[in-house]
Amino acid sequence: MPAQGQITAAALGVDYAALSPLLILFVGAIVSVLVETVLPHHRRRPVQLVLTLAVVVLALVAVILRATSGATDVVVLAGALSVDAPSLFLWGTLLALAIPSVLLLADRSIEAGGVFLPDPEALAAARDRVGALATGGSDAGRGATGGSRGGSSSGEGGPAPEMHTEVFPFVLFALLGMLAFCASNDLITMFVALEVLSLPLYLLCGLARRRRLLSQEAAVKYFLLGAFASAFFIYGVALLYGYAGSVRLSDIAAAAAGPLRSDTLLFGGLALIVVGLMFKGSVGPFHTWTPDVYQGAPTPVTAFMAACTKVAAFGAILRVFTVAFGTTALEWRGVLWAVAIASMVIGTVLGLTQTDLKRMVAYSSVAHAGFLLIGCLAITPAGLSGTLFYLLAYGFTTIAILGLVSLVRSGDGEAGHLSGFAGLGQRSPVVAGSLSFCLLALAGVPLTSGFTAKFAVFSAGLADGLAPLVIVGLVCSAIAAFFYLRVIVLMYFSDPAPDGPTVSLPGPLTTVAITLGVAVTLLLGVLPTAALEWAGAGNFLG
Amino acid sequence: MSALVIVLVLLPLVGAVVCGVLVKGGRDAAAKSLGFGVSLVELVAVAVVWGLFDPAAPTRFQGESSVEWIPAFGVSFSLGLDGIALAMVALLAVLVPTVIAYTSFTQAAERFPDGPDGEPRGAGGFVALMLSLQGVLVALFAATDVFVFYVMFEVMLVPMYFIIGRFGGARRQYAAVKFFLYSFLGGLIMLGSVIGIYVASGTRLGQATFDWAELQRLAAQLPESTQIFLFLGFFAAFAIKAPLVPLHTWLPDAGAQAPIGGGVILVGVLDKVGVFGFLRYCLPLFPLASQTLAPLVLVLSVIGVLYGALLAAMQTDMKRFVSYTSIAHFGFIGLGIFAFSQQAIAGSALYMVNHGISTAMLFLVVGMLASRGGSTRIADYGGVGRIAPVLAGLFLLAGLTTLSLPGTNSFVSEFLVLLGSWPRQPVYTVIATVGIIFAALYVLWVYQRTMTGPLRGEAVVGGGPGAASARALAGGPGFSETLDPPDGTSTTKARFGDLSGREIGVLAPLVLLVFLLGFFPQPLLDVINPAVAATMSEVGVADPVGPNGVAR
Amino acid sequence: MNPLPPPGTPGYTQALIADDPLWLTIIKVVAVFALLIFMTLFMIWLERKVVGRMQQRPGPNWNGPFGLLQSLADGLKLAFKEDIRPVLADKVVFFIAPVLSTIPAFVAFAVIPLGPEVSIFGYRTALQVADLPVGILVVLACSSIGVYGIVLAGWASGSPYPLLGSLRSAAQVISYELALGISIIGVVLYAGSLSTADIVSAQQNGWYIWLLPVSFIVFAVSMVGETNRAPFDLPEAESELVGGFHTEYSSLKFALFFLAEYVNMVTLSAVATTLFLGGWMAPWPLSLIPGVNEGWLPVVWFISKMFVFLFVYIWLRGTLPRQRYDQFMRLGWKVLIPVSLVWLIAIAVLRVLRNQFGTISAPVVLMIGAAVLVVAIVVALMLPDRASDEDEDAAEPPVVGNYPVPPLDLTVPASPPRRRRAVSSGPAGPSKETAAVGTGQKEDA
Amino acid sequence: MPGSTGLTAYIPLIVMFVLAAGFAVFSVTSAPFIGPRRYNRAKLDSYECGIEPSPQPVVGGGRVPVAYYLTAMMFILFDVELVFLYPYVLNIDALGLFGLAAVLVFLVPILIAYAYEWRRGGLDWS
Amino acid sequence: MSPTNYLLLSALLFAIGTVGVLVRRNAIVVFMCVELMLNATNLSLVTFSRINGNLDGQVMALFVIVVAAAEVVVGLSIIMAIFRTRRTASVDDANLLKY
Repeated sequence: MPAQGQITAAALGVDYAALSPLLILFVGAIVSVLVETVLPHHRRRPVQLVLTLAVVVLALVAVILRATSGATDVVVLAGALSVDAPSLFLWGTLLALAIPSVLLLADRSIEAGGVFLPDPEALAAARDRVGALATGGSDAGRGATGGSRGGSSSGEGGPAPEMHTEVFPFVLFALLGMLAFCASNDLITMFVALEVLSLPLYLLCGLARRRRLLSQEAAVKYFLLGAFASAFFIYGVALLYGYAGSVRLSDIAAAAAGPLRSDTLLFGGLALIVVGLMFKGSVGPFHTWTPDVYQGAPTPVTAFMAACTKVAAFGAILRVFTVAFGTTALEWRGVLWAVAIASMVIGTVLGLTQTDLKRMVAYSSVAHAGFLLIGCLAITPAGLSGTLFYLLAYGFTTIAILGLVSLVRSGDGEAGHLSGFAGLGQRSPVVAGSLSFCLLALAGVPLTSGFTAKFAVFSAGLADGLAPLVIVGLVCSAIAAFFYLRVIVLMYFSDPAPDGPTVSLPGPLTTVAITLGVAVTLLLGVLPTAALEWAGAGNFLG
Repeated sequence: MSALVIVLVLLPLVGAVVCGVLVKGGRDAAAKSLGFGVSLVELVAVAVVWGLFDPAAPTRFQGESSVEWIPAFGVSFSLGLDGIALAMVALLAVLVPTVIAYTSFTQAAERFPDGPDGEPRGAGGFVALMLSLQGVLVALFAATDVFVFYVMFEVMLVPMYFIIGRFGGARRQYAAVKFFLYSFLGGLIMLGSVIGIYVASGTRLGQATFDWAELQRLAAQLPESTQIFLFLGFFAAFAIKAPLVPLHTWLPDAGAQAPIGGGVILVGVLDKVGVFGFLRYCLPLFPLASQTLAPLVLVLSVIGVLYGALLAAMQTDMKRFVSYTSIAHFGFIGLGIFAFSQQAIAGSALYMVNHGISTAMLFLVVGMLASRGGSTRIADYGGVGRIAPVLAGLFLLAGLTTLSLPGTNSFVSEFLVLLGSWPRQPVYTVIATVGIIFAALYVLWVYQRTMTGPLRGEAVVGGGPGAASARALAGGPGFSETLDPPDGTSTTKARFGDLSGREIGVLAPLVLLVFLLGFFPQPLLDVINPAVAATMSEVGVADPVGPNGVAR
Repeated sequence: MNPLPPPGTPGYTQALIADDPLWLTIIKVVAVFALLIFMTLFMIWLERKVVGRMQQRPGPNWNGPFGLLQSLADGLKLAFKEDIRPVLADKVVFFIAPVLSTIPAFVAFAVIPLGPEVSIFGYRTALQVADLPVGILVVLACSSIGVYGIVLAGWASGSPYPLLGSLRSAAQVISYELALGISIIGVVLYAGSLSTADIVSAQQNGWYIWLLPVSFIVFAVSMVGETNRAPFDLPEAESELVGGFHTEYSSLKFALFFLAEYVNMVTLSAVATTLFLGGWMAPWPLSLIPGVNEGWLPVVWFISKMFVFLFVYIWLRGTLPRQRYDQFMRLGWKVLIPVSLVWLIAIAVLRVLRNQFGTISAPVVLMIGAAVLVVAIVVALMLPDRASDEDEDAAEPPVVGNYPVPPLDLTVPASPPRRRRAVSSGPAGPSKETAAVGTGQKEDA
Repeated sequence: MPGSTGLTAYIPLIVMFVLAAGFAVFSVTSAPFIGPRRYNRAKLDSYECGIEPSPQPVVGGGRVPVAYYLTAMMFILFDVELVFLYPYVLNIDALGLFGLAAVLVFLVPILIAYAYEWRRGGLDWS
Repeated sequence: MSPTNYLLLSALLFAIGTVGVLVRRNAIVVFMCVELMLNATNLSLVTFSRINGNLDGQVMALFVIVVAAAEVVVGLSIIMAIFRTRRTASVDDANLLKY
């Protein structure tokens, strides 16, 4: 074969420095699978935990180094990925959010063996040990932990049974997909990344140890609807390919700006792509999976999913809107106004009627998706930085909330129902205080990150002429405040039910995760400057 | 002086944190004492600031300081006091120690709802919340950055929410949530305008900013249509907070369910934020819109005067009664502000202070009565004057200052408002004057029903709900007074007696202020007037009243 | 029409065949069809005869000379048997299944080159029905589609044995197809083309059986698995499944399955010949004779090579017992696939390295390949069969709590002896604990 | 160019298909007419070695053991792998070292996953 | 034959798949409908590739195939997990979905 056909790394634009976070995650995920393969069962969890955290931290360090080094924005891998300032911010956000998520996933203090399907034999063995101990007269110790009957939430009956450690490689792969998703510079890469991030999440959803059927049903639901949405996405990609002859975002923009072509293909493709993206971001009328999945999935997974998926999805939405369709914004923005309004209204109104805290968080996430969409629709640098900041703020708050929710437990697992939170302020002031704080952050009370974020997004929206959307957003925020307040009211002003759920003492992992979430929520509320500056550091690279 | 202003903000906040820690450690008594001490120190500090304040200074704000906060949004943490703000801060500084003293140290301190252990909640937590509220409010009044003002506007809801929700009456949850939601909704609407003016400043000044002075300069450039939208956003929040009539429904609930101390601050100071906002933000920032929309506000204010008075007269609950009187008074203040004359505005500003004092006094007296009888229903009391003459006398005094009897503090302000409003808005002024008559009616009627006549009412003589607290107060003067009716068929024995020394001590400073400001309001007016004059010039309306007090 | 590329270069045959008029195509198709039918009949006879000889008995010897017409007689007899369709069967699918399994068997043979360029009625053409740029993929595709016939046959019968047989068959075919596909990749790598004619012409200087011995072995083994032939005839294992997927079939439908199986054998033998034995080219000593690879003669070479494979088929059936299913799957998944994958990686790496860094002689290639293979196999064998029982999920505990769960026939693990003693000894106290532990067992699920 | 003949190269395949299909369909359709028809209830039941058939739920509704699903899933994964290998080996010389590296990056994770599957007993037929 | 016809066919298949997903309640059938949608997309991609005269579309179709395969694997494993929990291997019971 002639030599001119030779393809090299340089020709394809493999910039290892720019790609290093992705490469670290990829190698980490592979090694993680190897660990699963090679190590015996009882040694996997600590190794996996350390490995996963190390990989995530390393990738985060790589992102930060890249961001602070002032390296120029590049398009790498033959135009597949764009490593620009927003990408780096999103990557940093995702990786930072991944740390508390992983900690929550790995925790075993709340439930013996963690929330994931443990090995049944180890479980049986642990149960036997607990049983034997109970006979030995240590029942008082277990009685003290409250209503947690049996060995379910007390680990003192010997080493706790092991968890399914596959969650760690799943998380790493999902993260890899998310990173690629929000940095993809062409639609097919975006599609593949979408799947890489989705597939592990589908599986993670179905791994709950308790209420397994609910969890698995959530997984099926998430999977089928997710596959449905990604089918829409790829059909949209096909149409846009037909329109522009290329799936690179910048080429689509160029084609749209060029001579007249079939608008049917352009806007049909855009609509279908938007359906897929909105689904992932659980926006508006495409949210149907959100409540069920949030509720059914194991809570740490819900935390990971709620925080990180949203970041990735909105990162991609921002990029698609700005880079590929920025030139035609005037023509399609009206439709998305409706979507944003629908999302805000649906999230708030249905959120009012929820009695399960996780479902409530789900609907709240739908409402927040609407707010985020305001920032995305303002195709300005302010909109971009506002949305980015919002994602960071929202992610940490959500993780903290879900981490706190996982602490409140009744005899058969988490007490998701609102009534379980009655009087929490008296029984566990710290948990109740943190939860209140985070809920206020979701409501957008000043001095929390939620306020700063909302302010950033709304001001960007207003500056770009989205005044009606901003007004709807403000009204919805006010209505939504009602259901956040209801929880606070329950916690502080109601008397606890005598046989109500107990609050587990979180182990170090969960404690760190929750503390991180609350601290960032406060920090971004009081001193948001650094994050805001990073978020506004630059624009997309076409 | 700027350092002192910062101290004014930080001192109560630090005190609140320390008190909170003490309460957590179970040292309720220490928390109460410390809190009281902190509030006294704050009072002294305010006095020093007052002393340093120069009414003749050329600048609008004094003691200014500014720290960069969020440069990305052009936000800096800027503080500075003008006369009106200083008056409000001073009012707050007087009321907070009074309230803390009342709540913590008087025998009649109200019984807070039960805590988790079945015991009533101690007052330490209340004190901590009160101090934090004070800190936030001082920052709010002193803010010279719209963003900081907005943040404080929302944040002040949180301690108040917990004061009502944790320490309030039977329906405290409902009231607390209603209070929070109304205010929060208003705040969010205001947020829309805050963002709007921020964006407008970005497009017109080239650099988006929140600095009050910059935005005031912007006012000249903004077209009226924009001004109206932005004005309405601010107005909605302030009207809810003030409250103006259609948006007032949260106040009677909150006022009635809040603990007495909370009610004092809520009605006395916190609600003043609304009218303060009119003066500080609506008028200077949106002068054209203010003038265009003045009739709207005037109509609402006058309706408030009459409606509040009528409803006050019809109340059966004393705390709700106090709340409704306040609604009427806020109507007067609104009228004064939007009459656009030097006298009226000064009168309104003065009214803000005076109303705080008189309402506080009324609330405290009601609280003292209620702690004896265990009820706040008017119908549960009768002939209290016989067994508790001091209480009755102070109740009467509080009532008289509420109805603005000449010689009391409120008279001066009300007179100024009416005098200043007359030349520009004679119709509204006349209608509002009718409100004065109503005021006399409702105050005296309530006094007559509860304080005069023979001993009667469940709370006074029967086995009413206050039996337990009455026992605690046994031994007070007049407790054992027995009245033998002429026919000798029955013996009526009151269950409680007159005010204790401490209670009188709590009320004494307020009584002093009532008369001091009633006869000698000039020092306060001296402080207020420059700010009022500045506001007038910012609105750009000629003063219809000449320097000699005669209409041009 | 495109100008013909020079003979011997890739694509020559394609261009040649593309010029065929339709009548010539039809003639070729009919000829190939007839050849396959004939081969089937002959193979049945041959199989019975050879197996008979191996078992010291004469085999069919009644119909025609040496019993040669035995298969024909059998086929005719089948045609006159009753056509039964069970009541539970799915009517349409039961009808379609045999058709579906027959067609691909024939179609796959269309891409096999039987000989070089010849002249038929004055037309220059190649002895091949169709030469496609993706020729070898057609073979793979057809063998995959054939599975549908089997699966649907089992499914549509509405009967347990056929269903199990069809499932087994499907699992078997797909398992072995992987190894088959990977081994073909080796050939494609060296030939540089997917066209069968090009692959044959690429073997002018040496058959791939010598160059790619591992691929050949894997292919040969997978081939037997693909065709469901002994010792891998598990889908029709008479002793276990009565007859597998075609239990419920009778008459000509059954005959079609039978036909398809034998045609598949013939086809795969032809493919193996094409890929590894140089197709229609004469074997080594004969190839020295000039002219031996021209004209119609190569057909002879091709068919004789094919018969080598076919004989091995029969030989296997005559000598080897049927494998157990788990053994069979293990061979496929744990030996053939990893071996062929590692082998493929090895030859790809060598190929690239040789291109980049000069030549490496073929023996070295072979040696390295063999070494890698040995290492791979050793590693594979050293891995324990199963990590341990710890990952077994069979004993999953029941589902918790208040979520409605269908009643499950689960056994609660027996209480450990110590506690049982405690229960029996203490009348009041321990019984409470037992209750607690009991609920714990339920909730821990 | 090999592909220049376009779809005409497939005509022989279609002819072959038609012939085979004709033959098969003819066989299947003619069978009922050629053969005898002798009704017997037992003949129409599903065959279970002569014993009375146990009631079957529906057509093809038999239970499919889980292991078959597992095999199917594994097949899909590896088959897709093959899809990528065919184009690669055809262009192996043009793609050079980088192509090899890329393919190895593709293959090694698959092999690791395969090892994982192996260790976890996914390849054992139970 | 005009390539537009292929596009129409693809749109039709996609629509059929969409309707199937929305109408059917059996997890496996829904899943198959999704696969149908993906394959309809492939048809579009290849057709557009022909129309546009570049090979990107065909490459994308390959990607889609791979993704579809991965989806199949994940989907089947989730469905299998449900069957295991419910102690049944029958596909017919996969009627959990009531969305």
